[in-house]
This record gives sequence, structure tokens and C-alpha cells, in this order.
Amino acid sequence: MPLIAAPLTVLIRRSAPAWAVAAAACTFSFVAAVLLAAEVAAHGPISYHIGSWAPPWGIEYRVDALSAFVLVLVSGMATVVVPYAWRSVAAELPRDQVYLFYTMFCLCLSGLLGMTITGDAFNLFVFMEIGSLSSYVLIALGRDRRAQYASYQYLVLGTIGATFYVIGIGILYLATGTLNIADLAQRLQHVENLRPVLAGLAFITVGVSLKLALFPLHLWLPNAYTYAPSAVTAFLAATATKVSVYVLLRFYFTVFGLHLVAERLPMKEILLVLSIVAIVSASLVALYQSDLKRLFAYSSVAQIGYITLGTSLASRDGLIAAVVHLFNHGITKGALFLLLGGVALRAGRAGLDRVRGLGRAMPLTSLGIVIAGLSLIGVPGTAGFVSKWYLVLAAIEAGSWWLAAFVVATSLIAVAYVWRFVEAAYLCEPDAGTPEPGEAPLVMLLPAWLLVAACVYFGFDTSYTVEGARRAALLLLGASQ
Amino acid sequence: MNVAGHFSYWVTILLMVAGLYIVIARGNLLKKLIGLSIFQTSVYLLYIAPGKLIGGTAPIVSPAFKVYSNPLPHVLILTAIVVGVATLALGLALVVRIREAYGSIEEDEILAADRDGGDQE
Amino acid sequence: MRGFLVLRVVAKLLMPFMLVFALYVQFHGDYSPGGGFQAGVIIAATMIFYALIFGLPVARQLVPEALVETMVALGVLIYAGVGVAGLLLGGNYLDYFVLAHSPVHGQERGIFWVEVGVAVTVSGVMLKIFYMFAGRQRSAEDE
Amino acid sequence: MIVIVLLSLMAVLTFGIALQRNLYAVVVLSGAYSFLMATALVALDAVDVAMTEASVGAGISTVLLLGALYLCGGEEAKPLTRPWLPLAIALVIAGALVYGTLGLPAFSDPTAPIHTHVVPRYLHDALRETGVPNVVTAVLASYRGYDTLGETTVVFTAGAGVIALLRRLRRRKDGEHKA
Repeated sequence: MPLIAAPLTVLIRRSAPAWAVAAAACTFSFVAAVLLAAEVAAHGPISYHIGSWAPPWGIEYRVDALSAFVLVLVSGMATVVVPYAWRSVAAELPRDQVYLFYTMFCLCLSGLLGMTITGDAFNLFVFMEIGSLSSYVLIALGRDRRAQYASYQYLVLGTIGATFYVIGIGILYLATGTLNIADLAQRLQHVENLRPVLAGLAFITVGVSLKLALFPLHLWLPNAYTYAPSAVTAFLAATATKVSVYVLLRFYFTVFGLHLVAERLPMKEILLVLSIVAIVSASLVALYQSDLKRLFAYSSVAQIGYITLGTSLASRDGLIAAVVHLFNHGITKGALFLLLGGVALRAGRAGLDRVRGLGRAMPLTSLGIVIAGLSLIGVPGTAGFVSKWYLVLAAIEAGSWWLAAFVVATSLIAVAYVWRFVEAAYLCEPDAGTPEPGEAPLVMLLPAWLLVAACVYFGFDTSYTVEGARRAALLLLGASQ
Repeated sequence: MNVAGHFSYWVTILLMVAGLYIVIARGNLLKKLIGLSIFQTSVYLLYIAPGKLIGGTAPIVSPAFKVYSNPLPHVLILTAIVVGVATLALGLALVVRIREAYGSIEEDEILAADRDGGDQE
Repeated sequence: MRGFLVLRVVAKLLMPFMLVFALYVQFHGDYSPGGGFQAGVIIAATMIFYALIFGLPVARQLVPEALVETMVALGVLIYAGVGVAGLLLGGNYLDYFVLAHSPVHGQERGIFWVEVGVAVTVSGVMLKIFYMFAGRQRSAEDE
Repeated sequence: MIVIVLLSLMAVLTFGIALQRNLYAVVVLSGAYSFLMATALVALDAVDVAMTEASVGAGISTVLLLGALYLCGGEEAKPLTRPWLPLAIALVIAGALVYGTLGLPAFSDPTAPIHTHVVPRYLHDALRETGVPNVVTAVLASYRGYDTLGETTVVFTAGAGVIALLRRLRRRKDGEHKA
């Protein structure tokens, strides 16, 4: 079994030649991830010792229910985005730039996968940097000059985040003498002086929160998503923040343990408040955006709020909601940004003023956006409903009816901003004089519709997502008791 | 005793905070990057200083010595230095591109330019 | 810079020593401080030094950009290749024990090749980045 | 103790960097800062790291910074506008760090966890297991070889990234000239 895990990274490591290699690498990693997930589901966590050095001396790969779940999401998204990129990147970048795009894409993917799969805290940092450095470049490749400034902002904030993370790891290392995540968790139980541990916790939280764009630290995200090339936006939106969420979950529940996180510091309460503020404020800001990419970027900040909200409840259902939403929001946002990329390709830009009458000009794209939008709102029959449902369940279980009502109420704001698109696309007449845009090319539509279909499919058949999430949640809670 | 024993921590913290302060407070993009690299550099001390043992020597095994400083932080920091210079190189490349696109590397001027030229492209 | 005879002669004299020092750092890294990364940086620094004194075009002739770009990718491939070699010989990824008959020799061989890979990539990247910055400098002067 | 002197000097330099507005001076100061850091690292027995810091921090970084400065102009245009919020953030972080580090073992305490866990194995067995007496090299390339692979990939990423950013620029320039 480990024999599959290793080539997974080797193959992805680099691929200068171009698209074919990238596509092969992504598909391969996806297959490997699915196999890994199946293996984990059947036989429990896998540990793979790189260089045959037993941890904590060597670096170990560790795949359990949660990381397998995230691996499948990330590599699956990559596999969907790559065929899409074939056309989209060719349209948005100069030709001799394209192979570097795929190099960066593969590096980004391997960074994200590495973050998910590794069992070593410092190794995680190294992969975090691979993933982020390559995503800075990917964002800066956007056509607009603002893409470069957005990328610079992201670089500064991302580096601060990563450095915070290293400081946190450093403090923990000084307090325990180990870097292996499992070993760290064990030895932390015996540390007498809790102050360094708490400081480490705080630094890791802030560092990772910067990466996952938790509310007050989300400032880099809207610009970065708006100006990056469409394929990049779709991929990053669907995966990068999700992997950061994974890291946060991993540290909170596996390393520190619930009792430390929840009892020594008011982490639950802080997360809860921040999530609520994030949901409300980002949704409201989204309402007033005129650029669709930007609108859905703010919506991402809000949706991340739902994920952390589930986390902050720290109950079984809450975690299921968080993990399921991580997955569902990943595919929903991926679908949305892919479709918007099609709009941008045909209409020049994804501004609200450009999509007037789009329902007729690009019927498939518009329909896709509407369905994905419904999933974003959480309408029954779509993937988004499942995660909201568990969130509501968790809130009720925690005894806070108002929280359940809050989740439902904020979904109404989502209705409002999705409606803005519907209104523009279906009810408004196209501006006179602008040429009628044609339907997006098939290679771009197909991957996007695959994801749209996934949104619907996972809305009806919840066995895979919820089961995977349930196992992950039980694992996290089990590890922390 | 406690103060002397933690002196290296104090300086590390001071450097860290100073670097971070430069990053947040300064509007010049290049200066921000320099601050960022000071911030990253200070982390080296956080890792390495506690690894030193007084009376110890560099961790190259030879029969002549008994006590060695801790090699693991050295390895980690080697990696961190590389990451730091990689980030710096990439950041500088971005700054130069921004400079060519906007004609300025002052944060507020860039923001102003974006606001004026908002939707023209 | 063409006029500075002393500078150019000294540079010519120094270059071989710098390169030898880089090799020493590279291959003696097992016994003294140093290793692939440091050696790579020193090699790149030697070339940057050369380029600063004799001008970028001369340096580009000596070490063409295409070669540098190949080096960038090659180093990572060497490193990953060592990992795959371990894999093919029946060990785990990056397993050096299986590379030779006795485990210790295997380790030595593995570390050696890994360090070579690091040096190749690092010197390639550093030089490439310098070329890039210096090349842009020239285009800025044109304006 | 020499380390204390060096560290204090570095602190002074940092203030110089923060206050100085001529960017060339800042670059020179940060080069000096890197050299001091390298010297301090030697004093702390981290010779490998010191060597890297001297060549990378004081060497390559300075060259790159000067190159970028040449293109961007060397004067910081404006004085600080709103210094209080960043200062407050910085102080909060400093407070958190002081709080955390007070609970950590004191300088050169041989019973600290980092000296008693994991590392003894490296120091005792590295020579026997890998045949390499420089433990840093052994750990770097073998025990934690995967980190180093990641590190090499980071360098590769940066290299390819810079190529990606700059090559495009030149094309666009050509296009503009034609147009």
C-alpha cells in the first residue's frame, strides 16, 4: 500500500513538459487518493516511513479517515480543473507561459497534497510553502495588473501566516522536543508548564487562520480570487483554504486535544463569534459587489465561516457538518468559478453588467451557475443542503436554537446574492450593441458540469460524503479524548 | 537568573516584532519585504539559540568531544533559510512587476491608482 | 567595468579558487560544515561575481540560459530519482539502505547523490534569478 | 558573552532599518544584520546554518535587493501615517511570545526536552547508521531527507516562478513596442 502513496508525490513533483504530464499526474494522484481512501476505510490509518526511518526520527506519512477525505477532494478537483485549463489557460496566458503554468499547478497540487498527507509538523510547513509560493505565482499570472498587487498582498500575508506557524511549531518543539504530529500529541499530555503550549496554540491558530481566510484575516482573498486566471481561482477556491481548514482541525483535535483547546482558552467561543461575524459581514459585502468573481470570493469567506462554525461546536454533528461542508463547498465553488471562467472568456469579464441576457446567450453556463448557486444557498436536493442540515442538527444538539435559526437566516442572504445573477442573466435584456457571446467551449463546459452534477448527486446520495465525514469526526473526537 | 537564561528569547522576540512592525506599518513594498525577511530571520534564533549547550561544540562527531549542540534545529533552519530566500526572490520579482505596471512601489499610490482606473482596464 | 584591469585580473585569479572551494564544500560536507545547498550558492555566487565584472553577455556565453534552466529542473529530478531508485530496489521512498550492499554504504551513496541534486538545483536557480533581474535591468536602461 | 553582544547589536541594527528611509542604506544595514546573524550562529555552534546565512542572507539576498532597488528607485516616499495600530498589534504579539517563552527551558539547559528526546539517537547513531560524521548533513539528507526534497522543490518553485513572472514581462514589452 505505501508503494502507491510514494509515487503519488514523486510523479507530481515536477512536470515541465506540460499539459499531458500535468493531466496524467493529477489523474494518477486522484486514483491513488481514492485507493488510499478505500484502504484507510478498510484497514484503518496507514503510516509510511520515508527513508525507512521510524518516526519520530524520520518523517512519516500518515493517512487516516480525515486526510484521505481531503486528499480525494484536492486531487479530484485538480483532475477536473486540468482539462478545463487546457482551453482557459491558452486564452488567458501568452503561449510560452503555458508550460510554466502547469509546472506551478503541479507544484501547488503537490504542496497541498503534501500538507494533507504528512505526519510531521515541520514537513507540513515546507509543503505549505511549496503550495503558497506556487499559488502566488499562479495568481500573479492573471492578466490584470491588479493581479500582481493582489499576489503581493497574498505573499506578504501568507508569509506572515507561515512564519507564525513556524513560531508556533518552534515553541512546541522547544517544549516537547519532537516534530512528529502523533508523537507531539502524546508528549503534550505530559508537559507540565502549559504556557508555551498555549502560546504555540495561539500562534498556529493565527498562522493557519491567515491561510484559510478566517474572518478578520481574509483581506487577501477577494482580490486574489478576483484577478487570478479562472482555472486558478477555481482550483484554489476549492482546495487551498480547505487544506488549511484540515490543518486547523488536525492541530486542534489531534495534537492539542479538545480539552486543551476548549478549556484553557476560550477557543470555541472565539471561533464561534468570528464565524458568525464572517458569515454576516462577508455575505452582506457580497451583496454589493458588481464583479461576479468578487461576489463569490466574498461568499467563500462567508462559507468558510460555516465550516469554522461547525468546528467551533466541537460535537460529532458539528464536525460532520464542517467536514461535509468542506467537501461540498469545495465542489460548489469549483463549479461556480469554472463556469464564471467561461463567462469571462466569452463576455470579456465576469461583471454583473456583462451577464445581462446571459440566460439566452449561454444557456448551459447560466443554468449551471444557478444550480451551483442553489447548492451554495443550501436548497434541498443539492449538496449544500446536506451540510447545512448537519450544521442545524449540531446547533440544535448544542441546545442553541438561535444558532440554528441563524444558519437558516443567513442562507437567505445567499439567496439574495445568487438572485442578483439570476435577475441579470434571465430577466434583463442584453445591452444593445454588445455582440452576443456564444456558449463556452465544450472542454470548459464539461468539467464544470461534472462538478455541477456532483453538487446535485451529493445532495441526494450522501453515503460517501457523510460516511467519510462521520469517520473523520469520530477519529478527531476519539483522538482528543 | 531567569532573565539571563531567557535573554536570547527576549532579543528574538524584539527582532520578530520589529520585523513585523515594518511589514505592517510601512507603505513601501520593498521595505515591507525587508521587514518580512527580518521577521523570518528572527525565527532562526528562536530555534537555534536553545539548541546550544555551553561547553558543547558543533555537531560533527569526533572522538575528541563529548558534548554537542543540538543538530536538529540546524537542519530545520537550513530549510527555513531556503524558504526565506525563495520568498524574497519571488516577492522582489513581484515588486518589480508592480513597479513597471503602476510606476510606483508605495502602497497608497497603488491603491489610489486602482481606485481611479477602477473599471477601465 | 571594462577599464578596471586590476579588478579583472584579480577576478580571473579568484574564480578557480572559488570554484574549488565550492567543490570542497560540496564533497567534504560529510566531515565539515557544508553540503549541497551551500556549494550551490557558492557556485552561483562565483558566476554572479564573474558576470558583474565582465558583463552579463560574457557570462551568458559561458553559462547559457538554456543550460541553467535545465539545471534547475535536473537537480530536483536527481533528488526524486534517488527516492525512486530506493523504491525500485524494494525499499521505501528515499530509502538509501538498499542502494548498496551494506546499509552504511547505501546511506553514503544516497546522501552523496541527494547533495548533488541539491547543489545543481540551487546553483541553477540562483543564477537564473540573477540573470532575470540583471536582464531586466538592461531593458530598463533602454527606456 | 559574545552572543549577548552580537544579539544586542542586531537589535540596534533593526531599529536602524526601521527608521532609515533611504532604501540603499536599509539594504546595506540588512546585509550587516545578516553577517551579525551568521556570526551569532557560529557562536551558537550552528556552523552549517551560519555558512548558509552568510552566503544567502548577506550575499544573494543583498544582490537581489540591490538589483530590485536599481529598478524601483531608492527613496521611501512618505513618512509613517498611522503608526499606532501596527504598534499595538506588534505589542500584543510580543506579549504573547513573552508569555509563552517564559515557560520554556532556560538557555543551555541540558535537561530541556529538545536535548533529551529524538536528538540523542542522531548524535549517537548517525555515524554508525549513515557513515557521515557531520550530524547536520546526516539528518538533513537522510533522516529528514524528505524535508530537504521539499526544500529543493521550494527553490525550484521560486526559480520557475521568477522565470514565469519575468519572461511574460518581456513579451508584453515587445508587444507594446509593435503596437
